[in-house]
Amino acid sequence: MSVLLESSSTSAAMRRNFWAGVWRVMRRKPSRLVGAVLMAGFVFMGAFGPLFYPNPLPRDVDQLTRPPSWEHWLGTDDQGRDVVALVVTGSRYVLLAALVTAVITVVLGTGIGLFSGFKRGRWDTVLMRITDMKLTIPGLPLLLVLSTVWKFSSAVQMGLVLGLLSWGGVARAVRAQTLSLRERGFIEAARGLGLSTSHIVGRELLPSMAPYIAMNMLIAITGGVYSQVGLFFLGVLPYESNNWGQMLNTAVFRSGALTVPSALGFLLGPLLAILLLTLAIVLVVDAMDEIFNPRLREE
Amino acid sequence: MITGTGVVKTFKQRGKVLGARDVQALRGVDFAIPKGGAASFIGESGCGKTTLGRIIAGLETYDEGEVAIDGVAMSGLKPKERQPHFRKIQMIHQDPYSALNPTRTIHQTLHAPLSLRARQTGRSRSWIEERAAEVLSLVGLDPGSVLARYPHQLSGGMRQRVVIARALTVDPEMLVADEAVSMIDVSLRLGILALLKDLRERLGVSVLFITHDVATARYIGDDGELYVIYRGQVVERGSVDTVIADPVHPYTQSLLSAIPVLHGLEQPGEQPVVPLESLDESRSDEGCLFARRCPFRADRCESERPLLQITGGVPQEHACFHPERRSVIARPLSEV
Amino acid sequence: MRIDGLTVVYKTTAGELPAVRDVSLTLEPGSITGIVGESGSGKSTLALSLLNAVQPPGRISAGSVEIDGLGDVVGLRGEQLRKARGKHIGYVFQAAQNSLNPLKTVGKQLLDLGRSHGVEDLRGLVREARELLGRMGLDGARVLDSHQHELSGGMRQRVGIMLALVLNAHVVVLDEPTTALDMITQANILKIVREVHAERGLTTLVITHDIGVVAEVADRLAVMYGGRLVEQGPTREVLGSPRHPYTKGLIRAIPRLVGDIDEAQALPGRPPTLATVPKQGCVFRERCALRMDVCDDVDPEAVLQGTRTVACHAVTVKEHA
Amino acid sequence: MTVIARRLAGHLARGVVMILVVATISFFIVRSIPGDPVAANVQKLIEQGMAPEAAEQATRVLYGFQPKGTLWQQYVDYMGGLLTFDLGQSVTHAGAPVTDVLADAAKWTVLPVLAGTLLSFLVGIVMGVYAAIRRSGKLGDVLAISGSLLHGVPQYVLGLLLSAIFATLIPILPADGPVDILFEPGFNAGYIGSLVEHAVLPVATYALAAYGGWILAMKSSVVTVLGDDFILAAELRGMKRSIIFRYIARNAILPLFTILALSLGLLLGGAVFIERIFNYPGLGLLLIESITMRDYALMGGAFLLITMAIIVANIVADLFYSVIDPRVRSGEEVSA
Amino acid sequence: ACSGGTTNNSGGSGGGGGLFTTIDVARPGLDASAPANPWNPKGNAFLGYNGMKLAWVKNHLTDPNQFYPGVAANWDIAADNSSITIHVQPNAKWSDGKPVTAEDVRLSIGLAYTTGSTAFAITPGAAGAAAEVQVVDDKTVKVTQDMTNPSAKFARGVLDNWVVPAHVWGSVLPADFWDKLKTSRGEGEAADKAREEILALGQKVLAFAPPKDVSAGPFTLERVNPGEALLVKNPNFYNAANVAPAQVKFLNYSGNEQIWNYLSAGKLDHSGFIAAPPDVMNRIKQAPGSHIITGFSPVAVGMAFNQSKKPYDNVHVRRGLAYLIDRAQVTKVASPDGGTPALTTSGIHQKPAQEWIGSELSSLEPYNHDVAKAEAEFTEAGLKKQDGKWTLADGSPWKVTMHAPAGFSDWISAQENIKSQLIDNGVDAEVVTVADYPVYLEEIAAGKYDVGFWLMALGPAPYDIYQRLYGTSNGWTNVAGKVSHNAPGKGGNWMGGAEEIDVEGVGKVNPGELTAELNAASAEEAKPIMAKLAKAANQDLPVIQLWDYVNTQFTNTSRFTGWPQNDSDLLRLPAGVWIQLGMIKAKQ
Ligand SMILES: Nc1ncnc2c1ncn2[C@@H]1O[C@H](COP(=O)(O)OP(=O)(O)OP(=O)(O)O)[C@@H](O)[C@H]1O
Ligand SMILES: Nc1ncnc2c1ncn2[C@@H]1O[C@H](COP(=O)(O)OP(=O)(O)OP(=O)(O)O)[C@@H](O)[C@H]1O
Ligand SMILES: [Mg+2]
Ligand SMILES: [Mg+2]
Repeated sequence: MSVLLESSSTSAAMRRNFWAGVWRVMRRKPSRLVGAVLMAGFVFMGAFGPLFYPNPLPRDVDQLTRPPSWEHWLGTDDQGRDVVALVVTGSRYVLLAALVTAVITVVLGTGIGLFSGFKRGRWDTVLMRITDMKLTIPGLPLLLVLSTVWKFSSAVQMGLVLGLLSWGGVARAVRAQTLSLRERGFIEAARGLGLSTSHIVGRELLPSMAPYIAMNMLIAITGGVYSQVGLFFLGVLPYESNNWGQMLNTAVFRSGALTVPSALGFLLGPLLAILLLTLAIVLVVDAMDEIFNPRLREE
Repeated sequence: MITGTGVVKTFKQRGKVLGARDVQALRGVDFAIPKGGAASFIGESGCGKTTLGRIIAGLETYDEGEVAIDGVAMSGLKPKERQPHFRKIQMIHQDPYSALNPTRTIHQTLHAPLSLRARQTGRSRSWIEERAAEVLSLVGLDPGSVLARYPHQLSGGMRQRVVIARALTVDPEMLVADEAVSMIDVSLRLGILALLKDLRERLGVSVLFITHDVATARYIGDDGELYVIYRGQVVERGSVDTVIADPVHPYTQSLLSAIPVLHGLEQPGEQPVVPLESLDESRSDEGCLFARRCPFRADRCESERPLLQITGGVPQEHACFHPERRSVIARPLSEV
Repeated sequence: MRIDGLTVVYKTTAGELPAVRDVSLTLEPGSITGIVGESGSGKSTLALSLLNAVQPPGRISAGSVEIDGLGDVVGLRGEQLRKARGKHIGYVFQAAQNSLNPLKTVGKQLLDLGRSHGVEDLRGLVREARELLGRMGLDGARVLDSHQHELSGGMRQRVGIMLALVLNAHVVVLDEPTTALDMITQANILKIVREVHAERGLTTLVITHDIGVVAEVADRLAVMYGGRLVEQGPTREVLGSPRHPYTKGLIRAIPRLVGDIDEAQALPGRPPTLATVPKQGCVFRERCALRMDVCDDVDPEAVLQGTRTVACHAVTVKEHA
Repeated sequence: MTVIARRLAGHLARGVVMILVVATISFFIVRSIPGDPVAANVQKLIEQGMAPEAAEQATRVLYGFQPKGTLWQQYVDYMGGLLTFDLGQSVTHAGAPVTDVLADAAKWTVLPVLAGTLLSFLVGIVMGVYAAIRRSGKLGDVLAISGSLLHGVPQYVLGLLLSAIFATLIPILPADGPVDILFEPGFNAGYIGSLVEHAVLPVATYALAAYGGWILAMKSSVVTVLGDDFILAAELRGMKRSIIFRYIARNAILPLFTILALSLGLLLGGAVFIERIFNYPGLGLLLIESITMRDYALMGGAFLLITMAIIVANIVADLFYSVIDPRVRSGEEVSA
Repeated sequence: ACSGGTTNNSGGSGGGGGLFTTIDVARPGLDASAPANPWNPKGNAFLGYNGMKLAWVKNHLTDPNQFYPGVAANWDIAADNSSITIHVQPNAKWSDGKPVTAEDVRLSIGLAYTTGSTAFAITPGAAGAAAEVQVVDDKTVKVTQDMTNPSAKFARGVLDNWVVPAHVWGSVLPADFWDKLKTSRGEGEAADKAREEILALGQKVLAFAPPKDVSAGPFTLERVNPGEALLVKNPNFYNAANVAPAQVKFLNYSGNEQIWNYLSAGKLDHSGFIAAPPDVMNRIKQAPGSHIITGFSPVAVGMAFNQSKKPYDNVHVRRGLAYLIDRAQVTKVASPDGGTPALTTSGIHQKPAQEWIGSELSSLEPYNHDVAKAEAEFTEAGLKKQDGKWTLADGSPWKVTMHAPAGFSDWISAQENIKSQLIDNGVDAEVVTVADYPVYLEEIAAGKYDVGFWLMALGPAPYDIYQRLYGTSNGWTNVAGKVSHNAPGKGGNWMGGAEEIDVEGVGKVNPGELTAELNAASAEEAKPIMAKLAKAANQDLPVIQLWDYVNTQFTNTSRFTGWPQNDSDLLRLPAGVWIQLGMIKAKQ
């Protein structure tokens, strides 16, 4: 009985320990804290940013495409709107689409990788051939060609398509991980003990891959941001009145940001946003490995 | 409880269409381990010990022959149907590091098979916890201090005990210990061996011991059988003490001769057999598999393969045309 | 070779912890000394410090390693140190399986070695290597032409030994020379070690966790525990009548081929890790049957008793009584 | 050698299947693009002041070489053409064969990509070694984080930043195409100089974008090799630093060569952004143009060519690996 | 084709010499492999340089039949437009020295038939088509119009055609071509077959590659690289003495930014119109020698409605929107240098509007920005304002969804601005783009959009101007001079306006029929019709005219002078014509 009591209290303690460990990991390098704060900032921006501004954004037709000033820290766009406001309100579409991309990428990739690595045999061969093929077809050109057929009419749809195109790498990596974990004694032991497949996959395999999957998720988010912003920048997607990529496109191809300096602020806004997002994710990924590894977490 | 006849296993090099070289891991092995009995497999690295152990534990399929558990032939069954039979046979892996999931506490590790069992037999939750503590105590661990820990917080010996405890959660009838102590510190090794012996005596589980350290084979008990395996074939088989004391197959003899002598405590055997180098590249499958390395080979050995049988007036089975007892093992100084 | 008061520490999150503490040992010229110890007892660290090659975060914090004709290795730096390695001290690696560059043939690596040590007569070096390999039962020419992956474990180990000896080093350190080899190969390698040692008049140090290996080849035996040398002396004597309780326990824990198996007993407790080694007092006291109060505070000194040195309060007390 | 030949055969077979699949995909995608170029052109001509009837006729003439027959028939024709490297004719390029148009554009892509990749490869590798050696220090951290950042940031961000800084803010480098228009093409100093000057920014972008990846890959590769026993063994044998460095370098770079070949293939596809930003008339720009102009044949051709480049890169990478790694050469499976 | 060997600014003969650098704004991406074939859309025949037409259309504000001489030195147009007699330049020669003859003209007309041309159409019943081509003498050709469906623009249709040398191109047309053409004019199967054959010939013509460029223009094509096309002076050109540049380089480019850079670096002697943001424009102006000429561009853009969709069927809604949208602001944001805000909606570009309808112009409703009036109109239309938002009469939400093709950045920018303006005033709005212009045109014609932008006022021919508002897109088709009306949603009628409009002060009119009348009307006859149509368009508002385009040309006076003045009709012709007319002089 005492064992019973102890084990239920240990799970709470374990949870506490986990967060204490996370804090230890974060503290070890201050840069990781910066990453976490930036990350939280982006989440906040995507979720609540647009609420801070009126719709439509105020515009000043006497201030079209102006360089940075006190009033407008990053200048104004070709409609006379504040670039900072545009970056903040535009983040929702970008981040939402990236999130959808990441979720689909990771769910599909993990699912296929797990299935393939766990089942092995014929299914594995077929799935991996398909994955290889997918990986061989260059993503961006395919997206470009697809963008002519598909109507990317919302952030969710955008994310869906990007997600459907990017699970290959995750699938292959997860499969490799599954295969190597399969060889580890504990999976074999679980099978020998007669534990169900769902237990093995859900409780033994997945948690072991959690850091890996989480890391892939973050990387998929950046991937999602990059591709959609890139496509908007190239101008092959339908116009969005408020989107980082659209800003880049307008800044460069309409406002001449690469010809005259007056539109540089307009160009820099989304670029800075992307740089900061990348930095945030790089720093958080750096911490991720240690957070999920019970050994490193405790040290 | 488990018997095998003519078990053959060939590994096909997958993915290579042309020039694939098949590995003959097992070439027709017979074995029989009775309920509560014991056996150990010894042999050089790569001779097929692990493969055979895995087949016995139901973790590997075989190509030819038959394995039967309690008289039920396995080859006729579907994988699903085989499982309950094989659950009676639990494997203890060589490497206790990888045999435990690093992300799960010992409690979680034991809980999973126990709750499955509780569900099957309709037992309560508290039974699970009690049983977890019980199996840990059985393997000589203090449940209170171990349950909440992660594997990396335990020493190698403790980990191996946890692995054994986990196997015990399903009330196995047989344990297959594949080099279960080779990665454990010398001073702790004996503890694990004694535990296995103890479990066999107290719980009546059969033990299959796979090792290349012949001396540890003695720990399964003097009623146990020793199988000497060479290149996928059993070359000598008999009771542990007989085979160690009076080996007749030159291969067994060279294995035993190779065991270092503890000078100061022991003195070398009188007729050590040092085999020729293992020039294994030119693997010829003609005749006796050991012939090329055998110091006693004759013409017949090159062309004909000896079968495992009892001949030459020795008590153990052997696969050699010239069985001859030789005193190869070191003897304690005190005996001399 | 004289090792005196050698201490090696590793820097960890818990500060600098000693993996080898105050070890003194003399290797007689022409003898084979064996060091046994369990995993983590500091054997490899000791072996590396003989070449002043402890890898960061470790460092030699005290002591000296005097080698005849070379001086204190601990004081050597840079080129001097490099030249000493290989030429004066040969080192056969733990897991020598992997001590070869997978991309180069053995012969090329041999030439690299020769060039590193300014050997003029590279042809002669190759001839010498071929002879050595032949001596160890290998086809020298074929082996020199092979890549690592084309050789079996036993062959690689022999190549390792050849590379340690080919420059005529007179001190050879073998760290776990037979681990991961099967018994028959192990027996062969040990035989070769013994023969080459005798032929070349080497001073050899064999490090292993397997008492059997030491018993088979060594003249002298040293037992390590928790970074300390707890007992040393002639092999037969130490094995025949161990004095230190750890040595005793260790020998009793060896499963034997003959005799009553129940005589064999495991040591209670478990070996310490770097973090759990007691900071002061006897390192073995937690598992010791002869533990006394003094063991908690005072580190037992290694006391010379005839041909042997033992570091144990209980033994010293008994001796003096 | 037979191992290599066998691998090559396997790769080629897979490559051909791949190309067929991609060709099929691109065929069907391209055919399902909305927008009837014929109808659109009529409107355009009318807007330009042509009488509607005349516009209709002119358009029909212009698009006379539009695909004919059922979709299936078109597919068969397309695939048949593929066999003879006939990818059809480009509408926007006045009926010039797609292959010619592609070949023309390819040089503007291949050369900068090659230069940028090699540059970043060399610099990245040196810095990677440095980052590996200093991995526990501040400098190593900075190198690693900046490497990750550069690796993470998409090409266009770098391209735009470079262009904004060096072509707009401090206009010291041109970013307006592949060469200064006023120079007479040919082998003269002015023209060549202008070519080089215009290549600086795009090449720098390629290099910068890839550099992060190299530094990371090299760092982890070096760290792995540094941990390999043979390096320590070489040190203990007293090998010269320069020789040890060569050992490390060669073993660490080996796996990177594979990535190098692959990335060359991938970069051809990724050139889209950089070519758009720097107005380089290469394959990427061609692809975008063909898409905006609805030039079916050209679009499919460009897509196919880019994919083909990747397939070829894959094959080259693998063969290269087999040639320089003795383990692969002798047929051993190496997990890279 | 690589060794030119010529260097910059090397001296030449004629009017001073030197290298003239320019770009072809209509054609990004030069194609080195394309032939010097004017019919080929990528062909390296540069209008006015090595590509010659019979004459150069002046694009006079009101008269479509005014030209500058080209291969034709002069021409006589019959009073009733029934025929035109062309007199070839008496001393015109091809660059290979052979004289330019009437036979060349006739062959070129034959080629025009195969590729499609306004006057030389084989479609039965086409307006303003030629009936007969007659070689009068060596230097004279007479072309007569098919008077069943005559057009006032007949002469324009004839003269606006390429002329190529018969001795190079002769083989392209089969010997029986003219017979075939005759057959094709008839009816029945034989005619259909003949037309098919002629069309097939067209493809041959398009693909034809003369082995060497033989030009009657001031220049001949020397070579084309991927980066540029080099043309050298044709000494045989009839006005060669007055042609200043010795060489002309057409530079390749792939994006507007490139041209901006060229211009701000002063690298181009001339560039046609390209859109540029104000700051870029300023920068270009600052380049040494840089000069900008502006003039009339016969196009305007309007916001067009699909009147089959609610609430745009209600004229008050359209008027309300017209009052609501501040056109000056839209133009300032979207096209500050390339357009002027439309003063009102007349359907005519404001420059020629004065000429066409004179004083009537001032009587049109200007639809000045006036929120109160807009609200009054909305209210009259039955729209409701709830919580500051306008809804449809039945209370359902109203959102103005504007469409534009991707890449038309000025349109998108304008729509974005309109969107903001509308939302500011309680009208919900959004901007949607379509992949590209072809899809846009296809979908707008299929009636898929509520609101879109529409090019209009395509001058100078009056019929062309109004057929944009009251032509096919609004239901009226003009086949063989017969006007018929399609119901909304049928036959390309996506505007879906009423067939008859009760115009204040005029009465009921059928604007489509009025428009068709313009086809054959003389300028004087056209004026009253135009006035009626302007009133109709102003009152009924099928489109809200937003801005009139301005033709902006970039020149550089550092090397050449003699450029046209602002508002010159030459601005609507390529600079090659300016050069061949002898205007451009090398700077001394
Ligand atoms: N999954 C596999 N695929 C291919 N070959 C295999 C596989 N497993 C084992 N083998 C081969 O079968 C033979 C027997 O292997 P097995 O592992 O049973 O030997 P072992 O006696 O257990 O050796 P060790 O003492 O080294 O553990 C070896 O040659 C091995 O290489
Ligand atoms: N790089 C390191 N950093 C920190 N501690 C280390 C490091 N290398 C070794 N140690 C510690 O030093 C102690 C001695 O290690 P060493 O490798 O010498 O042991 P060993 O006796 O050779 O063991 P084994 O038999 O496992 O090879 C161990 O406790 C080990 O954990
Ligand atoms: Mg095994
Ligand atoms: Mg060691």
